[in-house]
Amino acid sequence: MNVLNLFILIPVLTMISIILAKEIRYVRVIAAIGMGCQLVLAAVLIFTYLAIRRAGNTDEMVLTQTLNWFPSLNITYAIGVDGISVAMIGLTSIVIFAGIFASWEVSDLTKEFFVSLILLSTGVFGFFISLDLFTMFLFYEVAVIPMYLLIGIWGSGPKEYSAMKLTIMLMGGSALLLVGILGIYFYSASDGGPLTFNILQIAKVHIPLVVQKFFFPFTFIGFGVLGALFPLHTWSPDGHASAPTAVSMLHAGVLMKLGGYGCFRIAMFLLPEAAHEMAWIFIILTATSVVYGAFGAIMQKDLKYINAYSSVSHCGLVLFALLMMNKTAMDGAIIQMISHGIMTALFFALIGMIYGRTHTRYIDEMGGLMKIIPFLAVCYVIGGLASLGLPGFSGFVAEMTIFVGAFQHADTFHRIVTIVVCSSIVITAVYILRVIGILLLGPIKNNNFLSFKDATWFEKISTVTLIAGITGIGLAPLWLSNMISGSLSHIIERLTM
Amino acid sequence: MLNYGIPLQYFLIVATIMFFVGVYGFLTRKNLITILMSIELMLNSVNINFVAFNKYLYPDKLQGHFFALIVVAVAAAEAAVAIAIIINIYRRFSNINVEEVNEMKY
Amino acid sequence: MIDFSYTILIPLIPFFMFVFLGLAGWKFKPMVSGILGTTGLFVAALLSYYTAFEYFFHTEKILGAYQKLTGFNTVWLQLTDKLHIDLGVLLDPISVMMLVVITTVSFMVHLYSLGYMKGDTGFVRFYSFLSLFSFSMLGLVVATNIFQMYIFWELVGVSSYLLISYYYDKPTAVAAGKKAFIVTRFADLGFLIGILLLSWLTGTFDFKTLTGAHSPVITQGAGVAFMGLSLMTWSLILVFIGGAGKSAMFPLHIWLPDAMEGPTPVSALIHAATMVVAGVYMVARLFPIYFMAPGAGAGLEVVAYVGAFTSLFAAVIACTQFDIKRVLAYSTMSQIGYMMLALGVSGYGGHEGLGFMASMFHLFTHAMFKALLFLGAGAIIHAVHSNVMQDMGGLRKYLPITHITFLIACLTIAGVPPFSAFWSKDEILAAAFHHNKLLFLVEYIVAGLTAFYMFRLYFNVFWGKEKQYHHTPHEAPFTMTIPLMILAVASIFTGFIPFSKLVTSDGVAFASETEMMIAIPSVVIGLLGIGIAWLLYKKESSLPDRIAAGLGGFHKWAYNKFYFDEIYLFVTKKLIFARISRPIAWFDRHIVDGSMNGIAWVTTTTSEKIKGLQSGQLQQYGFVFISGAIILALVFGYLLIF
Amino acid sequence: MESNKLMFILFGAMIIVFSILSVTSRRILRAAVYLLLVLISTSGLYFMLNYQFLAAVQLTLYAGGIVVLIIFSILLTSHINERMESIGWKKAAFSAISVIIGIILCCTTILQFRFNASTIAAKEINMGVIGRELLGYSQNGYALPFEVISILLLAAMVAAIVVAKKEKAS
Amino acid sequence: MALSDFLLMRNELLLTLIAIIIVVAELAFSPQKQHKIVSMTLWLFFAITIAGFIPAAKGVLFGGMFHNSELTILMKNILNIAVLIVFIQSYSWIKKPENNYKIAEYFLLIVSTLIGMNFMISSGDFLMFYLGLELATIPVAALAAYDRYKNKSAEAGVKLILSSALSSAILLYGISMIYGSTGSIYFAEVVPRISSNPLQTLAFIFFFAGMAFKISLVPFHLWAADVYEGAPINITSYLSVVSKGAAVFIFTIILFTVFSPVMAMWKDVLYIISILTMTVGNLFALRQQNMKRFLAFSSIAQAGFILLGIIDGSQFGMTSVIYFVLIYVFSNLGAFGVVAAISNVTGKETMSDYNGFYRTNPKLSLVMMLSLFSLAGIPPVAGFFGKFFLFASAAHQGYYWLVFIAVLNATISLYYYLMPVKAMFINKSDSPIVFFRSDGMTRLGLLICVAGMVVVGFASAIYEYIRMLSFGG
Repeated sequence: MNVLNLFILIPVLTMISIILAKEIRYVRVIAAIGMGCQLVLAAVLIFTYLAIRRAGNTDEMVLTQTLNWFPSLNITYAIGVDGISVAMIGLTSIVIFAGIFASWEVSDLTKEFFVSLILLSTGVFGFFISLDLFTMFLFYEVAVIPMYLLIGIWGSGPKEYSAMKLTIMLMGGSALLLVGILGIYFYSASDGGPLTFNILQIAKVHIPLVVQKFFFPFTFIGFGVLGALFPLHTWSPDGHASAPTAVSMLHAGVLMKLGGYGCFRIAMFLLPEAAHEMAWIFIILTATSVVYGAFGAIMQKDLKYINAYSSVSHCGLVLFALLMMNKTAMDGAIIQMISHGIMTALFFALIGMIYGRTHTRYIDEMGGLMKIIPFLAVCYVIGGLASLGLPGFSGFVAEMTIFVGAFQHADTFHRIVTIVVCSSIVITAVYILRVIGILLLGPIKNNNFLSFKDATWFEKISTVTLIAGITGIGLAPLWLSNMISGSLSHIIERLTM
Repeated sequence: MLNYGIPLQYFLIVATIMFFVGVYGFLTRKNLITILMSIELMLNSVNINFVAFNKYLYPDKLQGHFFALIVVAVAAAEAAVAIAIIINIYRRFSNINVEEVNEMKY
Repeated sequence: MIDFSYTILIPLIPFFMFVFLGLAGWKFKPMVSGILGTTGLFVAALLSYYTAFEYFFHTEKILGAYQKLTGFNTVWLQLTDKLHIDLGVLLDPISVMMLVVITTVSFMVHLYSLGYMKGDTGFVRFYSFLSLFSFSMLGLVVATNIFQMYIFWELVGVSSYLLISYYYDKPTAVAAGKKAFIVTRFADLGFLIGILLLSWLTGTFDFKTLTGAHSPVITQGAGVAFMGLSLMTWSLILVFIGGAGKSAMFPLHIWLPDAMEGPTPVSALIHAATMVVAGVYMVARLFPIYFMAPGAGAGLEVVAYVGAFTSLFAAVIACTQFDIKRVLAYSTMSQIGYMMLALGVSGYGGHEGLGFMASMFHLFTHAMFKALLFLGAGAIIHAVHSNVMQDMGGLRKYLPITHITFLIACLTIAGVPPFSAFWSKDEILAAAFHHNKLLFLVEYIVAGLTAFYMFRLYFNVFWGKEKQYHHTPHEAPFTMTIPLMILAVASIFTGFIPFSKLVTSDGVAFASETEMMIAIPSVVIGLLGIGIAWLLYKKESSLPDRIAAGLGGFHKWAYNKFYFDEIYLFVTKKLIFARISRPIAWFDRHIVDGSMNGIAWVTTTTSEKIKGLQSGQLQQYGFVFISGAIILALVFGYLLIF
Repeated sequence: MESNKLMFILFGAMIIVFSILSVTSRRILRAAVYLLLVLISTSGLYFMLNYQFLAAVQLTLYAGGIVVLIIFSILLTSHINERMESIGWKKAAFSAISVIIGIILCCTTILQFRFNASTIAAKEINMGVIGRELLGYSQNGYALPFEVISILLLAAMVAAIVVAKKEKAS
Repeated sequence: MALSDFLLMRNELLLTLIAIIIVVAELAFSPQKQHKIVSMTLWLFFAITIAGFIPAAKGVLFGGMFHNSELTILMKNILNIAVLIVFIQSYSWIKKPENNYKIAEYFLLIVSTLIGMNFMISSGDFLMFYLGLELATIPVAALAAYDRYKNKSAEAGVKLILSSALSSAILLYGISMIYGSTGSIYFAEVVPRISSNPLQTLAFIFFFAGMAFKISLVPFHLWAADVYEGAPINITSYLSVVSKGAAVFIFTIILFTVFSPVMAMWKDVLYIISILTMTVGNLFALRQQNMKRFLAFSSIAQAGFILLGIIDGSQFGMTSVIYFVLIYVFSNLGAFGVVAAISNVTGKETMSDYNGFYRTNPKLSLVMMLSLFSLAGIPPVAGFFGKFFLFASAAHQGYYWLVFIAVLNATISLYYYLMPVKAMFINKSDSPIVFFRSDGMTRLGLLICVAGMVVVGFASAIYEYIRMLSFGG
């Protein structure tokens, strides 16, 4: 059996076991074991993939499998991976693994919480392994909808409002996307072949430019909403602020990456000419996103808002880099997705842990946490440094790849925008250091805080896993970069067609 | 030979006017029973259409004729049920003013 | 050929120390960790000396020139087909010299800190950060390519941040760290864009390719592109902005005085001897391209003028300050200004490269005597628990070793022969004199000012009236005094190292002689400065205050550092925060988000408004029904013809 | 010929006038009577067209059955002399406009259309033919509708009962 | 007529047989034993539903008045299943003492309307179509007024019977014009003579209005909400699922066959109407607090989505429509089933009563959630597939802007479908509905719905089967 199927099967089995679990305390153990398996499996997949490539296989996708599903519409269950999806799967399994541990102490409706969480991750895994637009879309929606319950039930603050807003906006995005997908499908026979949902087959077809230009905005914006494309990002601050820890982690860490992934795997890859023609609009939007998000973060008082705006900025960078449409920039975009995924998950995990102790997320009400909970504080500093693009952490690798790649563009417009975007590294430093300064350093503001305990063992597992991810990529990025760029060449080839 | 000196359209126009007078009744009468009566007017006008068409245009078959016949029967059934329900309304609301039968709205 | 691959160990040893102490250091007694860190640096220092020895005396020269040797190189990240970021060790005269400087000073500081930081709660943290810094700085100087330099550039920045904010419960320290990081980060943006531009023009990051004397890449991007300068020039100016930030050149200097909030050994290591000269080092590293790229002369002009101005500016401020570390900080700025100026006025090759050589020479000597000054200041602070001159006086009795070493350092910086700085400063003045008389004049005045403010400091602290001390000041422990003595010796004798034979712009040795024309006046003005200081500060008197009052506005201006902090504060708080960031935050919440909520509002309001359609009136239903049918029939029967 | 025209004008006028009266009269019982007159006139038209059977059905079932039913229910629910409240002018006006537009629309449409007058000989209509067709099960046989309408009538009967009948003692 | 001819009509005949048995049983059983009719009918109906799946021949009876094909059998089977579920769900309600004296009537009326629908679907001419339609409508009015002692129920009855009479009058007028202009009432003979002259357009619009009334398309939908709210819940679910489903089937068939010559015209009509229907249905549904009324508007909006499939006018479109109706049966009945279960036990029908429901009755809440998700088109439940194919059908014709508006509407609809979910799962309540154990039949009914919602989506064989039987206009 194809190993990829396990990525769906394991979560499903985990969910079933959780539902059947007799006692609440088994629930999280089962979840941890299940997602642990998933993590191991992801590692296995990475090695398998690298081995396959080393063996000289240069197919666009490997480990493919196709099952007919709705034969009359040519809908198939088609799976397969390339370096990019392998990387994204790796990211997902790290984040969900850490997420399980970060939500170890969920006490209200525990079973339901873990089931929803794992259902969400099933959707994400499914999305990344799908090669068929239909199944991809299906998994996409599976990934989005549990969010509503997760935020609504286990969230905090104006959770109903945020949950609804998030769900509606994302579903609005998927509405656009649906139009795009249908358009692509019905023009997939432009060369006389059969209609198909299969990405690889569509990629061989030349869709007329007029058609491409009609559907490209639908598809790109559709995914862009999830990727926090300015000005459709506003679900993100509210959503993240209200979401429980693990959900913020998964959402910012993984779900937002679905947007970026979809943008190039579907919008740009399948509609390349339109992508070329219309990129400038989105380049301006994403560049705005990058700078705007960073500036927006400076003045926030709520930790989660800061991180949410920072996510807007970072995810904007992802889309920006994708639109640069050269190998290096896109390579950087993918690394940025992974890097930001882990990093922001770390942030949200830590914010959750801090909130669990202080019961406030307003930085003005906290101070001097370094003295009280040094472990978490140090982790936060590490996350912060990674976020501002310090070498040795993944953020730097990603950003530099993006900047260098984007700057290689022959067009002056692109280079000027790149310079604008570069300025975000300063602004990022400003808000990160501001938070660190106020939150962690300085004198202790509230003496009640003195009674806090530092991280528990499960919190340590959660954060250490993520930090390992950040530094692992940050110190030795070459293998990842090669894995991704190897797979990008097919896409670039089509984009520059 | 067949038109009796009267064009088909005359029948149709009479029927149409009758139909819309029925509609007018439906839209304006306050008493539920009068509304039902308006409906009977409409059904009746349709029957004139059927019969006239049948007679003038397709006299070789009796389709319109039988259609009208069936419509009469259906109208009777409909009226029976409607009246039963109206009486029920009368029991519940103590009157049968259509404007007061509006517990459910918006 | 000698295999230099072991040189990779020089940065790696501190790195492992950092990781080890960071993760496991808290398991040992603090002192054990400290000694471990110190030992690591000691080994690194020995390796550096060995490397220097091997490099300068045992490698083969080609055409009499020291070669750029790659001790170690590995591809870290492949960006494009041509561009790749490597990590490696590049050995050439300046990098080898820097290895020596860094490991020496760092080792001294490690050693010194064993005493100075004793008993501090964050002792282990301190050592692990010191190791991190040493690693980063070593990585920076041995960079084989400009991107590696940038990587370590960022890392030294963050280590500096961490060490400045070392006393993290002190708000001023936190603020100072933040300021240092952000200002340098801003400068780094210029550096980064410069790198992007440079690599785009030349298609390479590699220093060897970039700075090869006859490298074809140098001529890339020569055409005038923007505001009268070529792209290449712009890229070099942008890169220089990065250097200016790190080296606290005007107007990016504001972080350095504040950085004195960090522990004094840190100031000595990072903010005096090593990191702050990174900018100078970078310009030196790229010197060939600065000099040779067509039209890039403007870049060097910028370097020279910025350097000169900063040195004067900082010297003036230094004369007015009372915090001894701040005086030293401004002095550092001033001295780095010298180095920058020297690079700016330098030519390339042989005697033309005098400025280059002088700059490096001064960098070297400055590292020694400035580290000594800071460590001495640390010893003073250690003794009196205060930073401010007014709290000090007559300390020469209590701190004999400190006193002597401090005096040596002061004489050195004042340019009194035969102390080392005399030689190096003399070369700089000579280079400036041959290049640009105006710049020479500025530097000449600065030399006098330097002597004045240093001896103002010296007399205030060690002479003058004794103050009321909480407890009798006592001499520092030997772990602190030993480094002082070693550095004092170095300050005296390093001036005799024949730099023009070893570290030159093109690697070829040339003969340099002391130009009496310049040397004698400079010594004279130095002595003049000392003399004035002696008059004013030897005894407690009201004379200085009166002079200050006489200078009026200017003194106040200088005392307040020309209000640069206020300007920055205005720009950040009032402009960026209040005029950009806050409005954006507001805009996002109210306009962007508001329009999303507005859509929802419109929907629900419409829903509310049209509820009358469903009035519960049967006849209205009928009316809608009939009208609907009629309208549809009208539209499709008559208006739209099929 | 003339008599036919005359009859048509008579019946047509009666139909229109009485239907209008039927929907405007404020005395409900009179309205019912007007309805009855309309129905009778309609059956007159059927007679005129030689559809005697249908006319008879119209008279008995419609005029005789339904109207009587209606009159009973009127008696059950209203006072005989009760005058209904007048209707709001808005409602009347809107309805009238809509209805008039409808009439104009339908009439013009009908008048526009060219109906092809049949040249085929008319089918002889007598009770035999009607009976045969009503029970025929080939084309133009109406056995199936005939059966289905019986179900409909049964259902309608039950429906009326279920709404109207009183609860049994239980 | 041979015996085999009767086999073609087996569904109708068997249903008639049941009707007769019910009548006989009512007469035979003493008042105390009337409730036995319930299980009896259930079993009989179950048997019929199963029998429906026996393959039958294709054929035409009564000179073209009655058509039977695998497609019509499929449609009838779908309706049978729906009615079976309705019966199962009404088990506990009909057994309540206050309904004891009218049990037989309930079943008889439903069965007779079902007979009407079957004839309607199988009809080959306008007469049978009309008759079937009336047979399917008139008794329902009585059912709507079934709770005689409730004002709302009475009101629902009168609103339904009078508006349906109005609509059938208009429809008849349309049919009469079609007859007049084509000379036949047989579908097969009408087709070649249909063109888009004003009279036939007018006739079509009037005919369409009548059908739109049944399917509750805007602006012919206004009765629906009031009737749905007033009628007893099980009748409402019957109305919203079975009645509507049957009307959709025959509407599709007639459009695809009779009116295929004027397809361009009716596509435009449907274009406008579907946008109106979705939008208005959604906008009204947003504000509803009463669950039945809420579901009423939701089912209006759903009708708008169904039009997206019909508008395709091809085999694909018909497949999507039938497939969607099948899914809709399970989803809507699931939702109504839960509402009914709650209402039967507690009498509560308002959304705010549902606050905190999950914590007391998790299983019912989950069923409700799944049903609502299915209605909203959220995977992995079948509604997603149904909606997707509907959208695809419209896109098939290049109506991308229509699809766009539709998906936006689907997003709005998601908002209100989440409202009950929010009430049940998120909102806290001081006095939530206490835990109750619903009886076996209710649970069985819901189980079937859930199974249907899960299976129909993933089992593509069902879709392929429907596709095989469908045809294009």
